[in-house]
Amino acid sequence: MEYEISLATTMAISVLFALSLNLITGFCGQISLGHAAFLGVGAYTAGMLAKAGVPFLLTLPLAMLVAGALGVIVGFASLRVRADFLAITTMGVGFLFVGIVRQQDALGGEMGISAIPDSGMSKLVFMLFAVAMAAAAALLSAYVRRCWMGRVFSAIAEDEDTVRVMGIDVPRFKLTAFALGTALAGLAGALYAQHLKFIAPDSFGFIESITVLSMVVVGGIGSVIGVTVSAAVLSVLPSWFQVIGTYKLLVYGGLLFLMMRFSPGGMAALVKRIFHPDRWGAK
Amino acid sequence: MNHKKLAVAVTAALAMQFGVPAWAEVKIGINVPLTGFAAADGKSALDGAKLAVADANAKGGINGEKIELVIYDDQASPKEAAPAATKLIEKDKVVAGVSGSYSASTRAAAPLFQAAKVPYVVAYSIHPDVTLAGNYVFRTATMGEVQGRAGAKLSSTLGKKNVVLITLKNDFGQALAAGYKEAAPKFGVKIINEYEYGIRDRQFGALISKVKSDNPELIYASGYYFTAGPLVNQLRAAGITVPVIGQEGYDSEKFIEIAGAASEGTLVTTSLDRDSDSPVTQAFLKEFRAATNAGADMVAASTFTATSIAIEGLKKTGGKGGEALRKAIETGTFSTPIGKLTFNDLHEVNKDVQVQIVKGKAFHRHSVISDPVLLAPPTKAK
Amino acid sequence: MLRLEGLSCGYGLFRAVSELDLNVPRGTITGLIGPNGAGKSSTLMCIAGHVDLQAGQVMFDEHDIGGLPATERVRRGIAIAPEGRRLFKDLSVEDNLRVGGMIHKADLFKADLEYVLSLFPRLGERLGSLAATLSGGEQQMLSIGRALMARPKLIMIDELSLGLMPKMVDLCYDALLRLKQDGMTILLVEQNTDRVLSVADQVCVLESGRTVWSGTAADARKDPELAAAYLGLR
Amino acid sequence: MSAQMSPLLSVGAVTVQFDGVTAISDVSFDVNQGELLGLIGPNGAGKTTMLRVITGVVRQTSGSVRLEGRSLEGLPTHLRIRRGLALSQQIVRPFRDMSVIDNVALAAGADKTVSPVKALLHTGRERELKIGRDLLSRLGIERHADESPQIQPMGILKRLELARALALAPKLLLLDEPLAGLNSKEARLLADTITEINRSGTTVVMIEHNLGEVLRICHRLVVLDNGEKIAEGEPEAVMNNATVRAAYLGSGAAAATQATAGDQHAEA
Amino acid sequence: MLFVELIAQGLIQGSIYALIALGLTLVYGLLRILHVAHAAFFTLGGYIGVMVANQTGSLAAAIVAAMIIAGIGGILVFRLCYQPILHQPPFVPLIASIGLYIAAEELFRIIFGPSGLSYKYAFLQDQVVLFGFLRFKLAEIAVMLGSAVIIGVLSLLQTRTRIGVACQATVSDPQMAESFGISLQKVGDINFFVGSALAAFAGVMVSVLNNMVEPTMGSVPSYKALAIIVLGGLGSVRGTLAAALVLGVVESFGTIYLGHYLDRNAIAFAFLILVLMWRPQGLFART
Repeated sequence: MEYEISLATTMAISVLFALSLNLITGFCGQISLGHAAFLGVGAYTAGMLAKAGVPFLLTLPLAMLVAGALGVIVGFASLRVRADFLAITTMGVGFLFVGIVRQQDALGGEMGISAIPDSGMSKLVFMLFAVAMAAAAALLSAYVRRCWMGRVFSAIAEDEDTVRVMGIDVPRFKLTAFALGTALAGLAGALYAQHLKFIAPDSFGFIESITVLSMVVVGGIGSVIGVTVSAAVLSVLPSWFQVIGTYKLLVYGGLLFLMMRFSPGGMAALVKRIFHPDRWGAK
Repeated sequence: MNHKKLAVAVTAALAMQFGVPAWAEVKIGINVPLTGFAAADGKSALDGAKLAVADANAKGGINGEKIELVIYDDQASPKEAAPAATKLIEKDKVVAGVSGSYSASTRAAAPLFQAAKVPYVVAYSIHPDVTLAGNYVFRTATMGEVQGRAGAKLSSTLGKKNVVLITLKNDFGQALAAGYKEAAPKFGVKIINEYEYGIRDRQFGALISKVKSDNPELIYASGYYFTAGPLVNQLRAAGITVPVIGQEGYDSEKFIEIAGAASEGTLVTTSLDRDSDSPVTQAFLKEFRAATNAGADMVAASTFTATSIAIEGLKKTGGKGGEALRKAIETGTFSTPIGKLTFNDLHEVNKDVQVQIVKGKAFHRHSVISDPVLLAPPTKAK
Repeated sequence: MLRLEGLSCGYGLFRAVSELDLNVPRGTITGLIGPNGAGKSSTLMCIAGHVDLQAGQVMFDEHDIGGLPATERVRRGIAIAPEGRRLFKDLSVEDNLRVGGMIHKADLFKADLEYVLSLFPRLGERLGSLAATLSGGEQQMLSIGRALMARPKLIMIDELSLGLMPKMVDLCYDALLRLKQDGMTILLVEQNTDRVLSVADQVCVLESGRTVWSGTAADARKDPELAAAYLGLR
Repeated sequence: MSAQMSPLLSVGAVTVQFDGVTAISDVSFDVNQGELLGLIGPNGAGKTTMLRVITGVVRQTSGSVRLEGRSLEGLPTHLRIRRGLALSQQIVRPFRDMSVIDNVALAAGADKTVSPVKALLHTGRERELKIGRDLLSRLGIERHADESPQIQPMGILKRLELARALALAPKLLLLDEPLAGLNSKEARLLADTITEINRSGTTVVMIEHNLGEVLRICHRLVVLDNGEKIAEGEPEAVMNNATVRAAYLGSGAAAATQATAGDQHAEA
Repeated sequence: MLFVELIAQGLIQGSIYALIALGLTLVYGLLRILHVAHAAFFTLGGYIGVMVANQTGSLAAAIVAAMIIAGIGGILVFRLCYQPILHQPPFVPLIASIGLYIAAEELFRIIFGPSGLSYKYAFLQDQVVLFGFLRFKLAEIAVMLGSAVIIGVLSLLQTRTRIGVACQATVSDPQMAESFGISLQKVGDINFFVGSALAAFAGVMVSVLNNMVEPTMGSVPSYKALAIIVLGGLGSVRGTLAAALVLGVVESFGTIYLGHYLDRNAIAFAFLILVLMWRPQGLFART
């Protein structure tokens, strides 16, 4: 069972992480290629605090706070640059995070931090806890969608200039999206640190950012269910793919490409197309 | 090769699915980076491990039972290594584990093996935390700090005082640099400057210009053959002729191939002595070439060694894992291609450091650093 | 020469023009007028092949060209000086003209260039300048000149006088008349109704994507209702 | 009542320059409470730029804009809107991912979108949907309420744009070519709707090319040409102004226009 | 003296960046796609270069072969992978491109093995001393001169030939270019051919410099080139050139004087972020 429990924990953390990006990119339309930095901020904050003797459950809100605060700072960048420029700026933020952590001896530098004290929960309880957090994030996402904030977000995603002439303070809403999304990423990071008990800068680099973005896009950008499913599947795909061993990244990359090439709306669109073919046939 | 790998993996997966009884074969698990940036070392490691298994099986296996190697790719990433290790322990029910991977992934896997009480023999990852995971974890490699200290001693042996450090910015490079810096004062070696570079860097022009202006007597540069090859080549092209000391990361024929003529004279502190009289070493070198059509490198030798140690231990316990195997490895003395090995109380190896020099496009023995005090690995006490 | 039969066009699900009939006889100037958003520009862009043809036919020289790509239409002899001019801003005036003549052999360039410069001598002084640096009037001249370089049988000009000083408008209209003398067929979209009526042989009034009136320019002037509703108020 | 005395919006000596080119030069005018003001002029005269200065999208090089006597200087667009402006854009820009009614309801929820916290804490929108439906029916497009804007013809979209602006319950409604793209019947109907909106208390500034309708419904006109104000006053007087006719109508058409304009105005 | 050397080294690195980023700019200017998979042609160039050179013993043949094959590969990628998804929101081609790149990198590893290949012959490894103190490998000079010549010839072709002018016109306004008989597909083909061939040339040169090709050699260029084209103002050829050289020099000095605080990538991206916060449209964008 341990193996399944471990996989389920990984899945839950990935779902949480992907949903956090979905808030920013899917809901509010602000693309980010550096989201793993916030996973890292959360993981390092929680890891360092745990090593300093702070109880696990207390590390979570603190990790969220730190990640969210940094998220707001990066959010300011989104006020200055847009679209492709924003994509590359956030990518830069990711590299900057890894670059800075690497040089901090206090953070373990290149060596990372290991032997992070245990939460005291059994593996099963920790898994259930992680699943509960992911479920909470999914519920929060679903709620945000339904409340006024979600309406403003999707309007900003479509046409922020028009939102402005509707008297809405676009910058504050964007910053809120960044704060919420990055705080959730921080929570995912805290769980990640506790799950693996070992963190190093390379785990929060460009590849991780790309992976989480592809989870969101493959799931269907903005779709809570789609992103949840795709994050769950993509996160354990490499483990399932052990069977095809050396070909697994080839298949992964290929699938990513084929998905975009033949179903640009991701899984959500694919499912819709299968179940409501007539709606698409018209086009 | 790949088909064979595929077949093994498929068999493993099928075995898992259909619950083939565990006693049919003795299973040893290995995590190696088969994809991603470390794939080249992963391949060497896997070749070494497979050779060890094939050797043992040819000699009748363990009590007549065949040894099966269960292979999982960990991409040298902790995130992939953790589920791989759990799967080895839980699904494949391996009696022993081998790490043919880097420190990051090994550090994530080691506590899991420890918790499951499955002995885990680590081949070439050098981070101190690995063996701190607990008493089921063993390491055959000389730790980074130890090798760094050996490097400092070698520098002074060569009569060089002013040294520039070029450090690979990862745990391997930093551990080496730390050891070197720790020991340097003892030998009157002065570090006049230190530079760092990333594992993806291949162009060192700017750094070399600065090194040149430092005018050192010796360069201690950490790295792997794929970074060290271009680095040494570019150092020589820039007209820097002072000796370069590298470490076991250099220890691959690929280094000589990449650096070309510039590699001549490069010194390397490592575990594998190609000119060793030891029949075990010579047999390994020969068999490896026969099996893979390529020369063995340090990674292959270390992983071969780690796998062999697990197998030797299993022979003693009659295929039983757990505590029996742990004790067998703990107390055993092993004749391996990298020398006679015993483990200390922290399960680190006590061994000499081999110094190899590139001469005539091949590694040859330069000297052996034998200094039990200087080269003492950390113990539980420390 | 050009005949639109029941032309409907637009973007995606949006329909900009519905069932438009229009006949542009050879050697004439036809004016297409109507308020903002009436579908005049969409009509031109549809003829040029850039707006989806949703129904109807575009007949040119008695061939249906409705399904041809834009690149092919210019080869058949239709060139456009579009709304907003859309010059290649980073290219010099000369290179803009070169692109205009891209479908013809390079050795025709010189002669064609001379013809355009004889129409718009002003461009000759600016041959080396970047198109972006031209004044509004010069840009319009270049836009027309670029279209002429394609040696078209039909030239379509959108909003000829938009944003131009009156003197420039005069220059451009003089050029139109000379083109007509030289046998060119011209389809002109214009807000400045007065101007159109002064040169056009016939006009077609569009409103909200439909033709509301068509006939000769002289008739248009005489029709009081038309003048009141669409023309005079422009 | 005192509001009747002072103008609702006051534009004072506004000049706008882009890269050294003057788009608007020293233009001043007032908009009185309850007025329906037409801002007219040929293409490129600076009308849309003027509107953008008022909404704060473009910053004036010099001059001032005051709403109810308070300067709007330095306020970002959204705060100006919250002060009581609303803009119906020339190129309709509905949110295509939302239904028609959702578009209007979003605007009607101004009190809930004033801050992210408020927006997060409110889900219900019965009130906004009702306001939306009322507005849609007032503008005669309630039967399209639940459809996607993507499939609507221009006439509906223009009304949607207007409904969205009205949903902000503005003191001053700015309309940028509301009638463009409509046929004469549609234009007439929408112009009537605008009059009605104005009668029910909303002050309106309207940029429009359809002079027939402008002359029919506007109380007063401001005419821009080449970035300068060339006339201001009662429609009839303005249209008889020689400068306006020369710059704006072209010599030949002026006579016809004059007559027509007179007719139209008398009719209204 | 060190100062001059660092600048020279920065320019060498910068000209490699320029060669790679140029193709990316051509693609971006035309299609508005962040073509991450572009770096695969850099790697492909390296592999073809090594293999052809080891077979024929001629570096010139290797360069020509690498450029032609990569160029054709570029056209295929354009037609098969991008053309069908051009009208999707920008992240769709971006993710597709990333998927493509991952798959390509793996394909190189599976086909050519994980440990990479080296040249059998020593090409351009001789040393050259300039002005008495500047010392270069011949290959380094070749990279700089090669890049300068290629980029120079390219810009001549672009401004002096009808095809070049047609390409420029298409980038400036694709629809109008079509209206004058220029086929978008052909211009796309040309841009992808030229861009991929340039990347392949860079790949061969880098493989000569390092005497090594490896499956992952494109991973740094894959994102560094993105940073460069953004720095240069997205789609501006001249901006890209300048940004590549500037970044090369910034990195050259950065690794020496900031190396203890930030790694090379972080230096590059810190510079990028600073520039973008100051000029959100990039260093050299037209206003």
